[in-house]
Amino acid sequence: MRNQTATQLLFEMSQADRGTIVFPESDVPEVTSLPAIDSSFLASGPLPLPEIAEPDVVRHFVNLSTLNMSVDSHFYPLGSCTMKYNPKRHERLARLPQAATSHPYQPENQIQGLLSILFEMQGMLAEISGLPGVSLHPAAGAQGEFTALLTAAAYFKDKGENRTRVLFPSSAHGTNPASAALAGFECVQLAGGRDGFVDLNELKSQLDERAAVFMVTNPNTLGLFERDIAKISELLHSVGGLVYIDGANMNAILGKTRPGDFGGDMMHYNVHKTFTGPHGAGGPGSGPIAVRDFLAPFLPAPIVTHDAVKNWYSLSTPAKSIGQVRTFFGNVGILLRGYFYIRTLGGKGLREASENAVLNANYLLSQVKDFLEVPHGDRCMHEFVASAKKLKDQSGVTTMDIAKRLLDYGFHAPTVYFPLVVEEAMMMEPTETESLQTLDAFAAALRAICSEPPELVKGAPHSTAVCRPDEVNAARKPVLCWGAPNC
Amino acid sequence: MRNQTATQLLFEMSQADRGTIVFPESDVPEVTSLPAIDSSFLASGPLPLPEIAEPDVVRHFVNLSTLNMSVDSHFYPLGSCTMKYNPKRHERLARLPQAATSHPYQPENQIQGLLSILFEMQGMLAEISGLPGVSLHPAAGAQGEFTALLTAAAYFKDKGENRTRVLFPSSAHGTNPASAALAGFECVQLAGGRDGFVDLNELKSQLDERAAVFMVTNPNTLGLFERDIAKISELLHSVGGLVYIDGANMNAILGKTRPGDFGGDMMHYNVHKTFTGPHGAGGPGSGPIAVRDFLAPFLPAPIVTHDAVKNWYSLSTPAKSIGQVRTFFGNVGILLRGYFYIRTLGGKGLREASENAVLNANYLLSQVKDFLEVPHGDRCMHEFVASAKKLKDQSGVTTMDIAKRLLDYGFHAPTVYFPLVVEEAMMMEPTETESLQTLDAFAAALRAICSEPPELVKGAPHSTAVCRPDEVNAARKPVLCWGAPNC
Amino acid sequence: MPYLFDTPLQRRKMFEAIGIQTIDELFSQIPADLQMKRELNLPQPVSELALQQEMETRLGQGGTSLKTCFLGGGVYDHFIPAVVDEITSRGEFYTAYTPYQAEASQGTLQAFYEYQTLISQLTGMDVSNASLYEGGTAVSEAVFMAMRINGRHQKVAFAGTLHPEYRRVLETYFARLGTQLVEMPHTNGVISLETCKAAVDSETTAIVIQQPNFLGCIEDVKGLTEIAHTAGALSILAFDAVSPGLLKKPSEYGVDIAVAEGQPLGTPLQYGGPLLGIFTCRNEYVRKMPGRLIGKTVDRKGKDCFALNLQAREQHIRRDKATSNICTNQGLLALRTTVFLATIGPRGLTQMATLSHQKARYAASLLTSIPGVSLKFNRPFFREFLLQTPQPSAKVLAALADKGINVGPDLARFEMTNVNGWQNCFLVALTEKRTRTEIEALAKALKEVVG
Amino acid sequence: MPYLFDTPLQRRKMFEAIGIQTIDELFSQIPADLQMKRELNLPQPVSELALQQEMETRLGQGGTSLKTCFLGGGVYDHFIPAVVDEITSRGEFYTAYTPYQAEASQGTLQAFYEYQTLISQLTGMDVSNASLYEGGTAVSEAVFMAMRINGRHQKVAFAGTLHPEYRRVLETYFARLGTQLVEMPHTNGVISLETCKAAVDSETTAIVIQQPNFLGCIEDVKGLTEIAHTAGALSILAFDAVSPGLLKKPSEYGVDIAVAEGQPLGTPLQYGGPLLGIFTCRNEYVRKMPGRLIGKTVDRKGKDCFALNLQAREQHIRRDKATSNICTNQGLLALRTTVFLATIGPRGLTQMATLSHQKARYAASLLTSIPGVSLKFNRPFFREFLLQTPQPSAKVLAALADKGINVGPDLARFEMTNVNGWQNCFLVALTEKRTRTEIEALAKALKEVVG
Ligand SMILES: Cc1ncc(COP(=O)(O)O)c(C=O)c1O
Ligand SMILES: Cc1ncc(COP(=O)(O)O)c(C=O)c1O
Repeated sequence: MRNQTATQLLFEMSQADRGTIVFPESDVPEVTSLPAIDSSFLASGPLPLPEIAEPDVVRHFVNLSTLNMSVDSHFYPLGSCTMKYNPKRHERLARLPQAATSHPYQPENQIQGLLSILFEMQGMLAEISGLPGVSLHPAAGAQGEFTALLTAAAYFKDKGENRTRVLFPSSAHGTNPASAALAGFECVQLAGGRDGFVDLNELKSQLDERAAVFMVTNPNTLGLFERDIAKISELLHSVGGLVYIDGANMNAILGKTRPGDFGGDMMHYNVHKTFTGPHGAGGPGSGPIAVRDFLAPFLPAPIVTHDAVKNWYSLSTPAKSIGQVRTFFGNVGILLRGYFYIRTLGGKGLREASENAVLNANYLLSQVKDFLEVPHGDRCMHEFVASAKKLKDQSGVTTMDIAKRLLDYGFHAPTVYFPLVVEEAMMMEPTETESLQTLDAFAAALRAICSEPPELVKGAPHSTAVCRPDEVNAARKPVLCWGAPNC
Repeated sequence: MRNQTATQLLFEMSQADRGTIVFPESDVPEVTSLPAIDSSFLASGPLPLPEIAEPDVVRHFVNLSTLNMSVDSHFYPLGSCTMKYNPKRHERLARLPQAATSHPYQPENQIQGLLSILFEMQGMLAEISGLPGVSLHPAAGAQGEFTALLTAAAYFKDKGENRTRVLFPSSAHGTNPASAALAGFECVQLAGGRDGFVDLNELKSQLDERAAVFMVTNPNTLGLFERDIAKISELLHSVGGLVYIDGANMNAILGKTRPGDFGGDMMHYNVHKTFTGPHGAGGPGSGPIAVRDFLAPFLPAPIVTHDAVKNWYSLSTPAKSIGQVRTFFGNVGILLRGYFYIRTLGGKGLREASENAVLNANYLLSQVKDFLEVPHGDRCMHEFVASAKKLKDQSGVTTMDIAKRLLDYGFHAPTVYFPLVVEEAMMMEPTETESLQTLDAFAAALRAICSEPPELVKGAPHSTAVCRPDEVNAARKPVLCWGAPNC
Repeated sequence: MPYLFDTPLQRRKMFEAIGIQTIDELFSQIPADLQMKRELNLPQPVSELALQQEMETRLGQGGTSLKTCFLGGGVYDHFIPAVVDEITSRGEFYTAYTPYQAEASQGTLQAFYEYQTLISQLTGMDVSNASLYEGGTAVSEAVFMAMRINGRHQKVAFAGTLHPEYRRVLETYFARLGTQLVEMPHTNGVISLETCKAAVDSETTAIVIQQPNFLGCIEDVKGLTEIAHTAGALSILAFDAVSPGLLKKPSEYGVDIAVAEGQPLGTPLQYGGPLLGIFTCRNEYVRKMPGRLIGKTVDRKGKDCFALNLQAREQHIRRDKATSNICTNQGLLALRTTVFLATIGPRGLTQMATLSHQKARYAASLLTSIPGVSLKFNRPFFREFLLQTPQPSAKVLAALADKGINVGPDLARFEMTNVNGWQNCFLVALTEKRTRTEIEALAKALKEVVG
Repeated sequence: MPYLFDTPLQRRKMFEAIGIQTIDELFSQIPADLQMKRELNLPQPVSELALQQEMETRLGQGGTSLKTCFLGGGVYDHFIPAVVDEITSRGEFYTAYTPYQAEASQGTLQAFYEYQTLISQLTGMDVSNASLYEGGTAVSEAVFMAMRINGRHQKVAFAGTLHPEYRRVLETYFARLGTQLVEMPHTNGVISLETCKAAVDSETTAIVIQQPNFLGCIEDVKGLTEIAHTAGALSILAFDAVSPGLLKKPSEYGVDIAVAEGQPLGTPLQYGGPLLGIFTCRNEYVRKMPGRLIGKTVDRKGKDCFALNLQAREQHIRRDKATSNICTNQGLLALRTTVFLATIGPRGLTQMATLSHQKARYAASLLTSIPGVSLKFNRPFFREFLLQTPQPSAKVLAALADKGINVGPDLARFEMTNVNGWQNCFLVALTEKRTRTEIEALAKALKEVVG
């Protein structure tokens, strides 16, 4: 039932002179009294945008959408991404007038409702992290990292210290080093122990007065809780450094343990992961950060404060703020969805969510470990990393082949080849919003694939619109724009 | 990428004791002072409804939806159904508070906005039909027919006449006789001429003082304008009968000619066809009727009246009203979409819509007539009826086979085996909201199919989830309910 | 015009292919003297922006959104989870036609098969069709069906406690057919078995009763049904679609046909339309049923699938012998109810019914404690009750509306002379949405109005 | 909790499979002394109904919906056709992740490829990426990119007429890196070529200018760009995303990197986030670009298809050498803009820009006819202009807000000392949505306020 005509490129569907009128005629008189724009600044002609009638626009995108897998349509165990269900009620509530249509320069007295919610959100994120200073400002996790590192830098500068190095284990997500570099730090990567944990001796050997921040994801990207996290934090603090917790995996520990309690000084949340902000096929996200009290004065502006006497909410700038890392307050639309989620679950509900996320992950692990190697043991937190190395050695079937073949079975693939410390890595995060039936069906598919004829698996996917785009040649001469000379 | 687990039946997905809490706890105290319901009237236990968690409900229906063809996703040239684009702006506007949440027993002063729009709608439908008396009450076209016939009956009764017969050509839609029978009339079907038009002599021969109403679709179900319609009306009027125009095909003549002008006394609109009310996979519709002034006093209640002095809108009951044929005012949600459409196009736009509908139909006809027989000539109105009879005689490929094969090409099938007067009928109505590219692609597909190996076509569809459900055995022992003893 | 496709170039191409110079040639079929010589006299076309700005002023306020809604009488202000809107607004559902081509409509067909099953589970009845227009027409269609079953066309005995609009529809449908509509008058709010015995005889095709009835009272449906059956008549019940969450389901009373207005299960009020006609019956009557039916079957490869079933009953085949003239039905609303029930589940429905009941009892207790205000009938009720006040209800309700509270309908609206003192009586309906604060505000307001 | 799945029975099954008795065993990895001994101290869970009722009171009013919005300063109250919401609310788009598995993401990938092309058509620039966070970060990312291109890290020359929040972001990003941010002060509302010449030297990596600038005035971007180029610096332009509908597009000025806030093209205001960072540049710089890029390619069967391209630039491969740290970007908003531009087309964009311009001119003519009120700079503007009044703007705007009209921002909000009399200056922005009536109401109101 695929509709080929509708999935041509917009530009191929375009017909000159559609003559669609979109807006009303002007209802105001021409003004001649004011200086006019010099013709040398005016557009030479209309833009070369496509001309398509509304019905074909709709049909085009509706058909495109069906070429996607998504949480709404498929199991999506993409490790480290927490592809949990995005409650529809959030979408409805986010459309309420004050949420959807407030202008960032609107007077505070018109948006007290919104500000009060953002203020509550700051408090809730402080409670969940055990870190009192919260900024909702950063646009996503990566910007949260960057912002927190700038905050740390300002703190050290304020103390008259010049710390130049940021450290992280080799299992760290790419954004950690990238953010550190962006913030002007020297990056030091630790090999880490075989067992997947931070090697304390190695860490010690790298710690001195140059050490600014140690960035660690906890639970780490292998789905393991850094058992020595308290020690790690002691070590850092002993040399005057700080510990940054990458919160991408918070879905494993909500209400079970808190970064502030296990020694973290700073962290970011990914509201679009842990708190159901829809991923939107690549964003938007929201990456609020939480920090210890002594770091709070350096947080970016603006933050929401509440005058309990006047019961008045307003924006303010922390005393020694690093400034702004983006325009306006933050990704309010996503923050609200996170707020709705936390309000829906409450403390008990969040804990149960994490417990079920961990239960689902461990159950899935128990169902695959007999035919897929899981290098780091029989227990995990909310996700685990399997490896197809054995299979590859035996039959040549790689993690990528398995990932592609899963699509034929109606499942999205796990995260592949990350973390880099595991060969042929397959990082599986089922999340708590998947049923036992789905987990069983997925495990059965994996099992079947592992014993399918290699050539069948290596030829996968067979049921999708396309099969294995050539990325190598694509990178040699990139075609990034339709109709451009180079395209 | 089909997701098999998600498209099981809800009842197979159900798990006892999900324990989902949907509503808040009661916030009111128990009341003991009032008489309590006797236990003999209380439910014995909870209902056997399925228990499914919200995320799986969403995934279930999202996946089911992708098993449908629809106007939003595919070309849908279903003759007689006017599957034109359903503007998204209508859906947004229909969600406005007064439109979506008004209670039928709400005081008039709270819904003046809505009533004023319904009043305008009455006027616009009167203008488009050339018939001054309008009732927005009927729920769909068929109920419009029934209501109009009751109106006619009341009119005759009031005149002291006892007319018992309703006549219609054999090309009439099934609802015409069905509605006539429901209204207590005797049905007289006319064979009609070979050329597809009403045979005047045959009609004359059937007309006498028993004749109440002649029901005719114009343009008729062959896509031809009844050239003798004025004569037909004269004949009916000469024996004191009335002419009913089935307005299902109004999309061909908006602003070009009007039932009231070509001799119709009564008609119904299908707002869900001509005026873009979405078909909703089988409804809801809306079937307003328009009648001549002398029939207006008999229209059903309620209608909206306007007191120009007080500028006040209110509901009223015509003097000799037949009463109500349904509860409350009518299918307001659909009427509003029709209103939005008429407001968007205006008089000129409606005429252009009909012109383009007719243009598209004639163009499609011109592209298929060299390989598909079109028994009733090279010109049509908004639709035409082709026949696969020749093909069937030659290769055994039937209209049904072609219809099924079209699905493989990504097109919905035309209306098949209707009207009954054409063998192997294929009724094609492209509508005005389809582009030339789409029409060409569809014609090319039809052409290709007609020269494909018969066994390939007879085996179609090949790309759909299922192929040719067995309807014969299904009818022998119907399975209409999951889990029922007989299922 | 935003939906216009063909560009001048394309138009020329099409004209050539057809062999015409002007568009008018295509309309030459229409006799010249019948063609319009002028443009239709309609408002000038408006852009999406302008229309939206206009409609926001004309429809942006009102509805039940601003006032508190205690309105009942067949449709109610129940909560609708966001999931219902999300699913039913998918174009694949709402822009498809009736599922004639099964292979291109399995989504719709399975959803409607699930609807039929859910309604059977809700009612306990063997079979549900895929929907009728709304509750009122469902009642009349049920009577036609009863006539087809027992061949009695002379009489129908209907409860005086039936929704007055259902009654009007009955009268409109059967006036012409010479069928005698026998009213069973109520005794203190309900139909007594004696009254029923007296009304039903060997010419009666069916009794038509409502549970809870229009006055809010609970009828002895079982007893009345037995009387009908002994007289060889069928028992047709119009039930409150939410009631099976708390009360017995229709099948437990032994009725033959059970119908309902399905709006409370996931459909917005929309000023009373479109709604959902729920229609169910016993297995043995399935071939006499009106409306569309979806059946499970197998395809050529033996795969389970779904298709329209028993179409032989329908108008496009049986023509004037069809079991009904209905063609377009209420598909999208059947889908809404399917998603609604799947989302709230059995517990949700029980909660919904129980909360509505508890809040109704609380409201009644507060309101009847106001001097001069009393329950018209001192009987148990489900979620709606008839209140009597010293003043004419028209006045009372208007005064309450001015205080931002909508209550009713009042019996004066229907001139329900079959209830004495009807001018001073009105209904009060509760749903799970009404909060204690709102209920207490109502009590306070009514006190001010009548006091 | 509505999203909880496992039933007691299923739980037992899972416990057995894993080999545990209690859920706590799974958390034994967490040292006991680090585990929480109490429940998180958060509000009690609320049902969908209760949350909705609460939010309708807290968020149901306000926004730009009740007052008339003449607010500008980077984001604007433009019209968004219903099609945009309809498409972007499809779960297949908004609940998918970044298109890592190309075969399961062709819908997203093609849409983003179309986005990149549409943005190239809008700007005339060779390449667009698939989005950055928003306009402010896009400016800073552009400067980083310029440094990668010409290796100059010492100086950036930015216009004093740059959006003050863009400026703040620049300061935050580069404060630590010792890069010198050289302000080019404006002369009567724009940057003079002389000022630019004086500010740019062989250490300058790029100039950063805005068109129209924050004060509403139109800069000589071509001239400034030439100066930058002669000094071997790049020209970075932040442009108004709607302006190419009326004004020259960035490429026509010869700039090297053009960025914009994409919000006006189909994204609701949402109190300033999420927004859309538009980022474009010349072909030769593509491998130095930040952010994700979608490329057209062929699959194994030679079929055209789409996939992420040049990922080697990104953090998950290049780690600390990446061209940016951005991972999650603004996908859904890029989709909104894609659908928006496809829906309104070239004519629509021209109309949108022209209407905004005409209405701005009409508003300016009315407002400046009020005694004491004048254009701060007597220069041509696009759709936003800086007004000066006798009183402090903070007071004036508050008074207007009380009359139901929002205008601004005022320069006092940013302490923009680089404009003299800044305390009395504020911006007035117009879009196609503002009607003549609203504009005249504004003039009337302002007259009352200042008079
Ligand atoms: C472990 C980890 N850290 C950081 C990030 C970056 O977060 P974001 O994509 O929100 O910028 C991610 C997201 O992929 C992640 O998985
Ligand atoms: C010619 C004709 N008449 C009447 C009808 C019945 O209209 P409705 O389905 O709205 O009841 C139809 C719809 O299929 C039709 O095509």
